[in-house]
Amino acid sequence: MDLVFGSVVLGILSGGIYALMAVGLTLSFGVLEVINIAQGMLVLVGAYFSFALEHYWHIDPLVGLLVTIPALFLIGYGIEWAFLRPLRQDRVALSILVTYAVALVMEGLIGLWFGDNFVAIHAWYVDAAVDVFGLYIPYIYILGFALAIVLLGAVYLLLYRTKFGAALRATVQNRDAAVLIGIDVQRISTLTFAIATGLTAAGGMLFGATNAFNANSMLDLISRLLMIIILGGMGSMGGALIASLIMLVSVDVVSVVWTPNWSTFAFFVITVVVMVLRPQGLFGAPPARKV
Amino acid sequence: MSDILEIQGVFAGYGGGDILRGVNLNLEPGTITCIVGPNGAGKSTVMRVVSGVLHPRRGEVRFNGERIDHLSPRQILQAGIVQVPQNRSLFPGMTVEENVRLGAYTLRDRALVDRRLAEVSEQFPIVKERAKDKAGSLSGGQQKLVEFARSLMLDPKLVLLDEPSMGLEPRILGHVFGTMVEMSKAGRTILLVEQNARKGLESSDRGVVMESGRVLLDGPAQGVLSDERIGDLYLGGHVQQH
Amino acid sequence: MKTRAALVALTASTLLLAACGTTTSTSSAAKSPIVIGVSVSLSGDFSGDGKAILQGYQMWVNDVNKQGGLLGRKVQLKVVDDDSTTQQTLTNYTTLIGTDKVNLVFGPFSSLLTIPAEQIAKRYGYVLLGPAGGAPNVFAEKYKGYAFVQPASVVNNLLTFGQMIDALPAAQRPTTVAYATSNDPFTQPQLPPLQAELTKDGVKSVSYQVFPDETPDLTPEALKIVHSGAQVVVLGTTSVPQVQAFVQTFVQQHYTPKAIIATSGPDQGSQFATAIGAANTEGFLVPSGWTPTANTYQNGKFVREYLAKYGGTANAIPGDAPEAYSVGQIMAQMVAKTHSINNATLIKALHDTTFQTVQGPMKFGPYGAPVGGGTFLVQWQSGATQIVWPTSIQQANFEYPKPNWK
Amino acid sequence: MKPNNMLAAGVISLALAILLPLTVLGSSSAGVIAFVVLVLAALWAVYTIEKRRALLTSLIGVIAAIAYPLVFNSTEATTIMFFALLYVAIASSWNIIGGFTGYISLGHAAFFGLGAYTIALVADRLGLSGGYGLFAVALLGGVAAGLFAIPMGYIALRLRTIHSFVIVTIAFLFMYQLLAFNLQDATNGSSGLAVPQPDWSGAFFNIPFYFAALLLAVLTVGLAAWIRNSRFGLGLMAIRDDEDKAAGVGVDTWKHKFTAYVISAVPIGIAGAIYAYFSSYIYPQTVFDPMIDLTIVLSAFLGGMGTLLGPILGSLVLQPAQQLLTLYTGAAGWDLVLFGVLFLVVILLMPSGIVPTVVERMRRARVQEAVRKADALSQDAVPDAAAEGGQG
Repeated sequence: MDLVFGSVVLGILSGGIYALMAVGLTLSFGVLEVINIAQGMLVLVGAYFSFALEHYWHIDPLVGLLVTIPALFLIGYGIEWAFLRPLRQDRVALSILVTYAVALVMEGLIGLWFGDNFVAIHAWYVDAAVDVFGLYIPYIYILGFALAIVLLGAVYLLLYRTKFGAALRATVQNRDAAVLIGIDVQRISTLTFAIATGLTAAGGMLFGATNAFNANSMLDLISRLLMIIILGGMGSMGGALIASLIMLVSVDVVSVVWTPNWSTFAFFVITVVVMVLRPQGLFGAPPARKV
Repeated sequence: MSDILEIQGVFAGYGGGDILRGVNLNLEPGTITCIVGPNGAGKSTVMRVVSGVLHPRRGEVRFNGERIDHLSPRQILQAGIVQVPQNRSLFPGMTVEENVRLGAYTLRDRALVDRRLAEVSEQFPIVKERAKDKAGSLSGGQQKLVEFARSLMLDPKLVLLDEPSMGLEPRILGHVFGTMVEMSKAGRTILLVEQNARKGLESSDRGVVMESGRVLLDGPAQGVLSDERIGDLYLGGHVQQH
Repeated sequence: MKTRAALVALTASTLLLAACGTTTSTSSAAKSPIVIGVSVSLSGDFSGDGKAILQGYQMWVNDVNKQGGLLGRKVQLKVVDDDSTTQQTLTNYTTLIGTDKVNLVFGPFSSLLTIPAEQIAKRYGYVLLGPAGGAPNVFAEKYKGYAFVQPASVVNNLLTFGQMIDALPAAQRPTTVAYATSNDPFTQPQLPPLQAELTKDGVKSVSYQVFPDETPDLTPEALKIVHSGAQVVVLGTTSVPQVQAFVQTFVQQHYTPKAIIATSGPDQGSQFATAIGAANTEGFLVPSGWTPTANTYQNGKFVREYLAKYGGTANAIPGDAPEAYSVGQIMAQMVAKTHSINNATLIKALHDTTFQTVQGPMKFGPYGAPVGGGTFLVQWQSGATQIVWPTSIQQANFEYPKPNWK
Repeated sequence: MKPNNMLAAGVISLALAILLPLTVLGSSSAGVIAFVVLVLAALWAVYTIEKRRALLTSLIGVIAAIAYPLVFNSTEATTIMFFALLYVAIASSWNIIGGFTGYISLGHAAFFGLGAYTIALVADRLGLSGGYGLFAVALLGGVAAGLFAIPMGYIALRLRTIHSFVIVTIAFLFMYQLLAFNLQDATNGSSGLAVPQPDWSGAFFNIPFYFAALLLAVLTVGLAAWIRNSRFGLGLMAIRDDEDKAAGVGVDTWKHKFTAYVISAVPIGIAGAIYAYFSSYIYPQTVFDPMIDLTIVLSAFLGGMGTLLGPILGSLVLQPAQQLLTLYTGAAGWDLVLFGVLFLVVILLMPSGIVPTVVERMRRARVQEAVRKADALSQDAVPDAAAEGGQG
């Protein structure tokens, strides 16, 4: 097995998993103009749901998605309705605070419910792996990547092949004009946030199957996701996917060829350099709207 | 009553303060009415009140005799009023055709939408010529025409045009205003707000002068144009600026 | 807007009520009890260990009160949460000592938080017994009133592993070893002494990595070890998920070293087994100061009472609890010896005595580093932990080489 | 009596009603609460009665703050207020860029950490021992923060959208934290650095730190007030309102933003150094801590962003509330939930923060009163008071 080859392959596969977590964040930014600090926590909520289903009722995590995705959809719906919709001015700034507070409440409740012990999601496909040129690729990574492609593909179709998608994209590009042509921006916002949160359930399950976690893992996760969506271009779904791959591959490769200590730093440098050369990110639209 | 739109004693504003302070205005069907006035007079706010983006604190707005001042933008759109806002209002990342189709967002009948699209494309050739291009790649004047085209997708009775000349090169202004006159001839009522007062009034039937949230003068466009006080205050200076 | 605000207000008040309902109030039954101030992590990153430490303290208080308390006075704990932050730890110990005027204090979890606690204790001249503050920088503070209540200071933690490897028959002795450690003050200092010893014994280092403690995904680090093909793996881990991350990749890549040891994680009982899978625990080594079966002072009683109170199995008892219990045992012995709860008097008594604890006998150097003692090695065998080294207290033979992952 | 006077009187009597029983109880946490309520009531009352008496208000606030450790001399009370005052300085300083221009930085903790590492490294390399002299070294922390802010501001402010700015500042913070971990030779890595202990101790220990924090807070608030009332400040506010228009009327927006960014770094650097001296030991993750940023933003928002009083008020409420909440409910595990819920309630009820919300309410009441009076006079004419209100 070649070490660099291995880390590139695994980086790409786990990049897909991160994309699933980041897409929700970038979508809700694009449509609602909010930075959802609670996204990291929502990933963990999704992970805990899958864990609970598997641990207490022995429901396979993949099958469990049929329950956890709708559950997180509803949670997202509720969060938007209760906390984001009332925000009128300073949406970006206020959303940081509101969603952080929401994340704290969820962290506290999960801590009370599940305790602080680290848990991990188990399934036969988590530990088993297939041999590819001497590198064993775990099924969970292949599965996660496939799931990411399927779900992101579904979102793509929703965005580009439906009337709802057209309205959503219109809202992203010009919110005021969208109102004037009769788009119910509020309804679009709520549904987008709910869909984004629902997707996060899948990201959470995969995160939980590839890492051990507890409720405190939130802050680290959200900082990574934020870097991903800004590198990809905020609001851009394809950008989130590509940036996830760049992040995971660059971190993994720097870790093996140099040292893990500097790998995250290298990614930060890449992000900052890209931002300086191209402030809208790799795939972001140039800032048409006023800031 | 024969007036298509009646605004009576409207007070409206943001965050507790009023910008409109007792506006009265009636529009006759099939005419072009142009509102002029200094910055902050409340011209655009009148537009927002009519299109339902802003609800008046006091007063009434009637459309074809029906109260509409409590309706949502969507309901007002369905009633037959369309606004073309002053800033660029196309969705730059979507194609011209997608943009125009979105003008009929509130319609569920697909066949009707296709039919309207065909009509509008005929009226505005650019819609057909650049159908698959991103709207953001069009020039300012072209974008304005596409916005007009989009606004006609619902076959509106009343079109609100908020400063269509803004940001456009002088040489294409004639084309834009000509298009507006054609729309009016097709039987649509038009309410126009124009910073370029002379140009706006020249293409209009009626002129309305606003100041400090109230209507100061209301009469035939030619009369307003030739009114000395108004000329000094709002026309001369602005024409030179442009 | 109004409905929303009302809903939120309703939720808030419900939560408030619930919080009030769950707050436990400590009743002061006896006259003038001895109050011991404790600041531990009940929330935040260290809350798992913090809560286990609190269990140990509370068990000791129960035991000592059953025997009539200290100097005839009942003992009472005053517990505050440090939220796993140094800032709150500063506030907490300042409050406990300066404002609440508690008679004695016990230490928090981790070297990170022990230093601020040590600062405050030093400022007021309080004796501070730390169940989990053994990093070199804690001793570098040079406070005579501090003691680290574990059998070996951090730098010596892994040395017994070196001795055990050295003791293997020459034919079986491994030739290569891979190291990976978190950049944590608790783990990082443990590896260099072991590396020096193993190198001296002819075991070659084929990989040495330091990774940031916050990294959740350790796949590349694990791949690098797999790639090195080392026969022995030494992991400087601070938590269960770090061990889990390595093991997951090892399992997936079908790589089984002959021996694997981790500084922290395998000592977390059932939590460890849940995270890496019960079958995969087989053969895992961890340096430890305590096991439930060790024949040390009051250990049997401790284990019985722990299981009676918190349930579970003996192997599931987290190592923090007996460490905290030992803190209490030492305090009791110092008080009994000096007939005083005066901190200045107690500090003098800290240095010239050997104390008996559930972790075995203990003695401290001038700035609180344990002297003479050493850790022993514990190995997971058939789902239970067994002492495999030193041979004098051995419960089972060292299982070597480690069997394949399941 | 005019309605705003009545409100002020109401606030004062409420404050007294809470204050008196608490002081009788005499517990030190009650002291903290009492102090906060007292200062807020004083600030508030004078502020709402007559804006022009701002100087008098500040004087009352400062005198109360000086008297505080003499009245409530328990170490708990002074420790908590030390942190609160430190955050008054930090949040007020952050407000110069975050509040005045609307560029929300979530990376100012980088300057806190730079200040902390500066004092630790300078003391270590020069072999300094603890004493009052180290407070002078703390000033170097501010200098270092200012110097580092120059390239950082240059890069971050090139991003014309606020969300990109926000996230890049977060990236900076994590980069510094990683540097502090990784540059072992200079920073001692994850083992952290010791700062020499002060040569005073015991019950007196907190007092010099308390007054250092107070002095820093007063100077920083003064600096912010001065900027706010200057032409420079006017330019900053214009940027917050509409950057394009500001540029249109001739404000050199780049120079304004950049200067504000660099200035705002300095007091935070000093605060970081004072903190390091107070706590005697620093780690990369405790001084380059994203939680510091969230606390700053929460404080500024709670009080009201862009106002002078807002960050002061927010810090004085939030710091004690957070610490007392953790101290007293943390053991039951409910502190996170309570804190989050309380915060949500405040944001939803007062989305623009306490100060602007109250000012707005009173302004509205005034306008409505004027409208009522005018309506009584004539149906048509509306007095100017309402028109002015519309601009505000």
